[in-house]
Amino acid sequence: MSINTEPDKLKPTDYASDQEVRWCPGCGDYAILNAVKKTLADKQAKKENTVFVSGIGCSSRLPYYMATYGFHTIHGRAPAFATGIKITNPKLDVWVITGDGDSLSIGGNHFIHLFRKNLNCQVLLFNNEIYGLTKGQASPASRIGTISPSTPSGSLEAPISACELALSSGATFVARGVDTAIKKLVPTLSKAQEHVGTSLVEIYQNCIVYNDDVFKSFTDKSVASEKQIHLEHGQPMLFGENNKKGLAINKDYSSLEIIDLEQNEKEISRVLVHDYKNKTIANLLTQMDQKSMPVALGVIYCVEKPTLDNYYTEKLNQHNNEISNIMEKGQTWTI
Amino acid sequence: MSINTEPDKLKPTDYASDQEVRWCPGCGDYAILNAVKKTLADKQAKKENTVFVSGIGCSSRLPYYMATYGFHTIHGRAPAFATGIKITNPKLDVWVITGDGDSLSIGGNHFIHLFRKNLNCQVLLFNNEIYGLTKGQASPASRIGTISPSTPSGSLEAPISACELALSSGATFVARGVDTAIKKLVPTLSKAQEHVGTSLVEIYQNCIVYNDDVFKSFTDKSVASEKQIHLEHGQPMLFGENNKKGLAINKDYSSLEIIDLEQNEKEISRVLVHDYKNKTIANLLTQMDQKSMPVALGVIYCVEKPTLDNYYTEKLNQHNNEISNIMEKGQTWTI
Amino acid sequence: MDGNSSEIRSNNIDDNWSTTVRFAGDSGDGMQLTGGRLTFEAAISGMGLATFPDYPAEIRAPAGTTFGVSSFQVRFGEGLIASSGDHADILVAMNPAALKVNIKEVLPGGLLILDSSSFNERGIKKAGYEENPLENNSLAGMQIISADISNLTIEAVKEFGLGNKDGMRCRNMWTLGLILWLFTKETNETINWLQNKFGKDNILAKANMAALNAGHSYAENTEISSDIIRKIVPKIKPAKGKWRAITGAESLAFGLATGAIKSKLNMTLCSYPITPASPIMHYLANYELKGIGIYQAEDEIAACCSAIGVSYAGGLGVTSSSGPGISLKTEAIGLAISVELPLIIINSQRAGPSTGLPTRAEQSDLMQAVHGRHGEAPLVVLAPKSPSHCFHIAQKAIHIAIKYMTPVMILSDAYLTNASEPWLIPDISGIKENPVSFGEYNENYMPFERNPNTLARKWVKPGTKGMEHRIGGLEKDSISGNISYDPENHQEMTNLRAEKIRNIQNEFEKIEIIGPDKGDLLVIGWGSTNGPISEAQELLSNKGYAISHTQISCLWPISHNLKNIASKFKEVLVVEMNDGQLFNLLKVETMPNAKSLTQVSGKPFRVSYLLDKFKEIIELRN
Amino acid sequence: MDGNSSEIRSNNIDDNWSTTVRFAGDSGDGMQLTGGRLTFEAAISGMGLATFPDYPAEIRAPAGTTFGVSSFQVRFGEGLIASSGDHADILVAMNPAALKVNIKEVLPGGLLILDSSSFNERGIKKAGYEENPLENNSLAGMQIISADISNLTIEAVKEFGLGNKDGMRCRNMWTLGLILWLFTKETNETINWLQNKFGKDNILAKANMAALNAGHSYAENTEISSDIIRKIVPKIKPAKGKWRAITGAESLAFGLATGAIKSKLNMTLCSYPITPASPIMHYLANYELKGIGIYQAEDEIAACCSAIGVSYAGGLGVTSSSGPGISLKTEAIGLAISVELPLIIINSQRAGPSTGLPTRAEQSDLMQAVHGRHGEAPLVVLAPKSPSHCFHIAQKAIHIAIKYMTPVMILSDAYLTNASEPWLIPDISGIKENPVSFGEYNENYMPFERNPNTLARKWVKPGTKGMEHRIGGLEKDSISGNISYDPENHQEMTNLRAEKIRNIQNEFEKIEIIGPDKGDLLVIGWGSTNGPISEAQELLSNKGYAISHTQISCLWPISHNLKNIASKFKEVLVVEMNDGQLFNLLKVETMPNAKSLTQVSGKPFRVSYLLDKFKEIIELRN
Ligand SMILES: Cc1ncc(C[n+]2csc(CCOP(=O)(O)OP(=O)(O)O)c2C)c(N)n1
Ligand SMILES: Cc1ncc(C[n+]2csc(CCOP(=O)(O)OP(=O)(O)O)c2C)c(N)n1
Ligand code: SF4
Ligand code: SF4
Ligand SMILES: [Mg+2]
Ligand SMILES: [Mg+2]
Repeated sequence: MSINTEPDKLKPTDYASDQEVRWCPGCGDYAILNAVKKTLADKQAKKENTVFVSGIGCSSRLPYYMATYGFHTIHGRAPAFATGIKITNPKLDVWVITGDGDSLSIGGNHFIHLFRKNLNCQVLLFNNEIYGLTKGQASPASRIGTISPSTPSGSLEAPISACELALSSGATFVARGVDTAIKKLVPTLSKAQEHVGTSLVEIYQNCIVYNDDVFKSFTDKSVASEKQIHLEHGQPMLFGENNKKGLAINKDYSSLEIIDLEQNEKEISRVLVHDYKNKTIANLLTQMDQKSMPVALGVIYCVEKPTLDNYYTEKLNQHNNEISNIMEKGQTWTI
Repeated sequence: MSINTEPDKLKPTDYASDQEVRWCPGCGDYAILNAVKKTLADKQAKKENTVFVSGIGCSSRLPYYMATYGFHTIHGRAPAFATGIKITNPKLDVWVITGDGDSLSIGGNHFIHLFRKNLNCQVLLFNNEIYGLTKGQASPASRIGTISPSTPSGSLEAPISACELALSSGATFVARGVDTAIKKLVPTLSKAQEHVGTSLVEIYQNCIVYNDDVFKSFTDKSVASEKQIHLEHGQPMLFGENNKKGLAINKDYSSLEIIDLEQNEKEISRVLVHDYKNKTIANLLTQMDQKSMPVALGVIYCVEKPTLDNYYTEKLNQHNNEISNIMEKGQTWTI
Repeated sequence: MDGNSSEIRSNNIDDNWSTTVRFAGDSGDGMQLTGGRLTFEAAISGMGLATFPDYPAEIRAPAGTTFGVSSFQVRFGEGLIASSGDHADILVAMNPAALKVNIKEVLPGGLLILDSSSFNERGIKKAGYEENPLENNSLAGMQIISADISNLTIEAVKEFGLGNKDGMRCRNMWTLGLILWLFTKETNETINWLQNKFGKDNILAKANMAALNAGHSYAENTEISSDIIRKIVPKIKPAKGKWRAITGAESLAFGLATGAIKSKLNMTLCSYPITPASPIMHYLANYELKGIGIYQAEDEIAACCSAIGVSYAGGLGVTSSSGPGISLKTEAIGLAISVELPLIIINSQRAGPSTGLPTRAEQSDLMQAVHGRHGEAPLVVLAPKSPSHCFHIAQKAIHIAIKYMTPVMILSDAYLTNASEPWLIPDISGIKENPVSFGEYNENYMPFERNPNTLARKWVKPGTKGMEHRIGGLEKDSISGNISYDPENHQEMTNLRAEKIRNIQNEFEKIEIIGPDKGDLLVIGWGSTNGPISEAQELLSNKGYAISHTQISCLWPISHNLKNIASKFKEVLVVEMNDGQLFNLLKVETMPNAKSLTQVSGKPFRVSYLLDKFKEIIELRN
Repeated sequence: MDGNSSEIRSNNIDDNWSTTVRFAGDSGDGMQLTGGRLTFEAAISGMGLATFPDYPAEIRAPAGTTFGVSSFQVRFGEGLIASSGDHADILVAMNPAALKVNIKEVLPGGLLILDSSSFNERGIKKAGYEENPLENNSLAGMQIISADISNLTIEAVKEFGLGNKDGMRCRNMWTLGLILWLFTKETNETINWLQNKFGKDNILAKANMAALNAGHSYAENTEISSDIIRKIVPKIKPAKGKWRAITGAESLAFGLATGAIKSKLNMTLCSYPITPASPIMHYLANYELKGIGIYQAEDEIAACCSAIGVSYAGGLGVTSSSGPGISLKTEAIGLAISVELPLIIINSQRAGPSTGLPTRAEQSDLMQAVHGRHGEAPLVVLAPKSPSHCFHIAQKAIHIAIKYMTPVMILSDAYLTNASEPWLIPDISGIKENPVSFGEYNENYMPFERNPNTLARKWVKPGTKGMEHRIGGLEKDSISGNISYDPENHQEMTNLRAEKIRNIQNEFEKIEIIGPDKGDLLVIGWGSTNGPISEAQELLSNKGYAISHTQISCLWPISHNLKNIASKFKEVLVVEMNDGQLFNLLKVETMPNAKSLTQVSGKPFRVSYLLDKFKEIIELRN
């Protein structure tokens, strides 16, 4: 914590606190932690101006491992703490760290209202589709049929999509990444940090203990190119080996479909060009069925809107009244 | 409360309790109360099997005025009570009565999870875009700039759309109505009741005291035909005088646009036919800007999915174990 | 034990002149405004006064029905005026429903002022009367001024072209005119006010003035029954300076703002609307004071968490609510205690349990304030005793929260929130500045090292270079603040948290007692019961009873001094609007032999009731 | 006042033979399973026993680190075995980290069983040792069996083609074999169990059997130091019947289910995961009992509200959580009190405040349970005192909730949840049925009319024709249940709600005392402190001290009988794992002169510590 010994250029490891990292060996959280440190180092972020705010869960322990400011709060409420912090000091760079249980179950209300208010901060949602810390119960992100201690014969309820929910709540930045795909994740985190407004990055995170390999169907190296589409603004939505597949909208606009360009070369014109300002397409991208379609990664949606912290502090700056004047307003009498 | 004197055919007034209705004179809630009673009478609903469950707010007082079962619970939590009721007795016809503050502010989490779980019940959201009962503060449904006791220089935050939020949460039935348009509202309520799953009916309700005329721009008789579109499944999306206007999707699918058929008769082919199973279009219908576009009313979205109460009770019916057997499972020893 | 079942007798407040006027009508009748004007007239005469508006329910209701009636009571006079009056000497009832709801609040022999035109068949039926109360014998013993106020007013304003509907709106001014006459007051002050409000030549100003004068001259002219004695308002000399009326909610808002300003902190009140706490948020929103804002959150949990976030970032976080909302903040308050950050929590108590009676006052959240969290989670609980005292308590709360790095809960209530009293506007520049000294760079910084005197840890805000650290709700090492699962450390931290709060009693060493240091009876109260208790104490004291009174401001920690003070009295009685909560706390802390007097009706104690009970205890003992 | 700072001396439990074995290793080392097997072996010998698993934190951690160590302690022997042992006689440590974390739990002169192969440089460093503890003098005075368990096991299972990794998984069986030998036990029971578990010819069964036998014969063959005395397990005769081990969580699950079944109600446990409450939900989910389900809600507020919905609809609503979640349920519980519906709330207490120490036991939520709601909102608070007692308390809670139409809170804790003891499986058919009689059609039905004896209103469920009515959280007329703003009615309802709960003390009239009716010291405890207190009481009693013990099950309302009972003792001491919460309640309710003994370290009391304190008080007094 010495102020003087700070190196000229901060390396990722300079962002590590002195606390031992206590996740299960093999947990995807390690990779994300590294990606976060790398992102900060890339930006040479000031440690003192960086704040990690988290709820409760395995993922929410992350702040302890950062050499920045950190606040490990209570379950599901990190967005509310972040709001208080940013309206008090909008210069702080606030990262909300949360899990699928933390943000989509108990914290659902604060999650949607954060997007509605568009607080300028980043939300990293570690989605392992399970409650890790409490030993593996099904979460609102778990697939139907998930076997867990509370759903021994399989979960009944349909999962909720963080990205879709965020979009409908007014989110201005929605992106996705994969824990171990650190090369793709770092630029995504970087863009999230640069975005002015609430940035959601949903990160598929493998919980090796309670939900191992749940994302294997698209993260496994052998299938990754066929089952992932990496979106770039202004670029056609191509994926697969040699980019021989593309995404198009279907006839009744109800979903996206895959065009096999090898077989139908001409249909290239139907392939969508990614416009991250288009909410309809963003919605469809987040709604793609993992079985039949690729998973959309990278920046799915990004628009600009006024932010709450800016609004709030601008308004506060206009407050000019002196208390003594206000006290004397209205009916007074002098004796 | 006499059991024997029940008339052969129940009239709307037979569904009224003996309690005096205590809303402000001129409040839109009166009209909705009448529509509800009429819907029940149309269906000859059994009073004893009908339960109104509400949160807190002016609107949430409705259960007291019904001669059915009623539970006026706590602020924002009615969906959770409804869940307990339906999984215990799925035969009950449960109506959740809520306001925009009740369901979109404090109750946001239960609201989204109700749709996710698809409990078989109706949610009537009385949207007056204000907190009525607490004397008029801006709610999450209030437009930007709303002047209220807590936002004396106008509210800052963007409003949230109940229907859009419901759609992204997995809603299976989303509809809209207007308080005083009782002729249209009753059939909509009726369909909501018939739908198996969670049915949301957002009802624009005028709060004459704290937010008077906020919906005038499309409910006023003089503009109603130009500013409202009444959706019918399978019918083209036409509106305006003599149905001379239609809705089409724009080129980049980012929003709907109005086609003036008087000027471009040929473009009729572009006018969408309402398919209430199409979520993309449903989303666009709920996102239309009230200033430039008509307001979509009637059943916007309707699909079938398994319901939580059905799932739960089916599962419960499969439970066959006797406690004495379970106690003896595992390691035992006899002395 | 029920103050309301005591019968109505004389006001018993006989030593000094005072009078209580109650205005009642539909919410559209302008009764709050009329009451406010009379209050002001009394205030500029330099009298003591206390007012209280009384709303029956949260929502408006059809005109003329009993549940639509709202009222406003003002009491003024010489000497100590701390309560707004047990019963009214004069009741103004603009319609039968207003009469029906309020008649039980009027003294026998009191004066009723009624608008006879509203006592028609329709009005009587709407109010739920079987027959016209003016025509059967039900008002026997009352003095009655029954005038056709509606028509007299319409007549008076006709010349300004106002229709019946707008004309009717001036009925309250007509009535005020009549009442001013009763108190031998002229109309000129109100006329000035009307002209200021609407502009001199405005038609509404003119119409209201005409109605006011019409009421005044109606009274002046012989029409009023000659046995109604006009009350003469005495002239009194209070402290010199600029005065205004203040409600508890305004006073809290002013106090919070002043405390923040003097600490050189930006402040944000994070709240969610609820009756009766909302006015504090509304006032602060309206003031637009430098560095002071409000943030309306999506719910009470978010409000509390945001307020903690504000403090974490180096601002002053304040959160306000009432029962149901305070219950929801429980978990978050526990975190604030665990991470030891300043936080002000305001609970405007209302009658419970659950939704209860949202507009009524009660003091039944004390135990929750002190003990209502999971784990050993102590904080400081303060209670203002009057509208003007709110100003001091808010500042004191901020002072303690910062000095000790702790949440402080302020227990106000529905009565204090809305009740008003005259207030000598303080000279803000005379209040001492006490800027917070945030932790700056220090090589050996340990986040949970404590100031040995206060046991407070250092407040270090993000943005401070070289001081980066992590905090959270898991148990922390007592020095480094790192997560610690060590059993001994947990014991030590539990002890430290308790001791830190216990020590705060030093801030409240001086306990003010009204009356002698020893005697027959010490009455202990807290919060808004101060009004009725002090009046009852003064009256008995004047009559020679050895009775004293202390209204304690700090409910947690309980001062050890209290025990010494109480030991000098033969009897100790704890008076409160709950089932004996402070009484139980005191039993544990200091005085096993105290007695308890309680009331849970959602209404304030009546002075007369207290008087009887106090006498009874003293006399039994002697 | 800190039980942990007392020095480690002899176990002091000298009258009867008992021994305590502690197993420690990485979570992958199968220590819980090994401990469970030893427990079973003790159980079938008919011994008294108590077990307790100890997890340091909520998440797993890298192998070989101190924060990754989990352990399991079992104590068994003759006579009263109510606690799982102050210190271990034998510690099995599978690696250096396990040794480091647990060595302070072992008696001087105790036996250490270590896997020498793990004490290599890497393992020692990972554990944070500066040097090899086997090589410096730090274990002086201990008996040590240090065997190369890893290699011996791998050797033993090689023939089944298991690789090193899978082979290592059998280390626990090797160790168990050695321990069985120490207690002069054969391996046949465990071999049967392995064959049942995996199938007779399964390769894993064979490998594990081979490892087990290898450990046993390793010990049998001269390799073990001859000064290690083999302990001989005595044969004891407990009650006849079928026995099993039971944890508090299982016992609560069984008790709830039994209570619901006997009331002929469908039951739903509505919950949200949290440590240490989740196991109750997991058990019930797994049982798939007729008419009994669980519902995992989106948060604790929803869980509580859904449970109320279940009861409203005519089922039995149960909700379970721990500190943070219980705090969130506060508001909803207030509604259940206001509408007077049955509801069971289970709080598995953990160390607080805030997130605190999630896996550690504490009793610091008592005050919150009793007083933690806004408004006057009384309910019933019960506490089981041992794993098997949970079964009875759950049934009793249901009985009271239904009979009195009230929420009942059960205070369990992290210790009770996981601790186990032998349990004579009850004959369910022998438990009396007590079907609920729901309100049927009645012309004069008034929703808040009460049974004059219990003051309970009638339970009428939707679907009942002709009985349609409305309930809610606003104050209700004391008969009709319609909204009432009447002050006198509010006072009456407040009194009725309080009286109804106060009367429930009749259900707990008989207070069981262990020891004489009068004497020098009465120790009052509640909940999981029962184990250590009863053992300390028995030991002192055997030595002639006039000490008695009562462990109270009903914490609210407090029985008036307690006062009479306590008055016959010279001293009364309240023992609890908090800062004196029951002590404070008792001071208010009954006995101002009691003393308090507390501990807030997240760990259970040690018997030896209690013994000393009890003696001290008695001797000072005499
Ligand atoms: C109020 C409250 N309720 C419940 C818990 C228990 N709890 C801790 S973390 C958690 C869920 C964790 O799941 P997730 O957010 O997905 O994080 P992960 O562990 O999977 O990273 C729960 C239920 C708590 N700490 N506080
Ligand atoms: C926990 C809690 N917080 C706050 C309140 C206060 N409150 C009552 S109703 C309400 C909002 C009402 O708004 P809405 O749901 O839109 O209903 P409306 O009155 O407009 O019909 C609020 C904030 C409460 N009763 N309980
Ligand atoms: S339980 Fe799962 S999410 Fe948690 S640390 Fe272990 S692997 Fe990671
Ligand atoms: S305040 Fe508004 S919403 Fe409430 S009853 Fe009055 S008009 Fe209706
Ligand atoms: Mg998770
Ligand atoms: Mg509203």
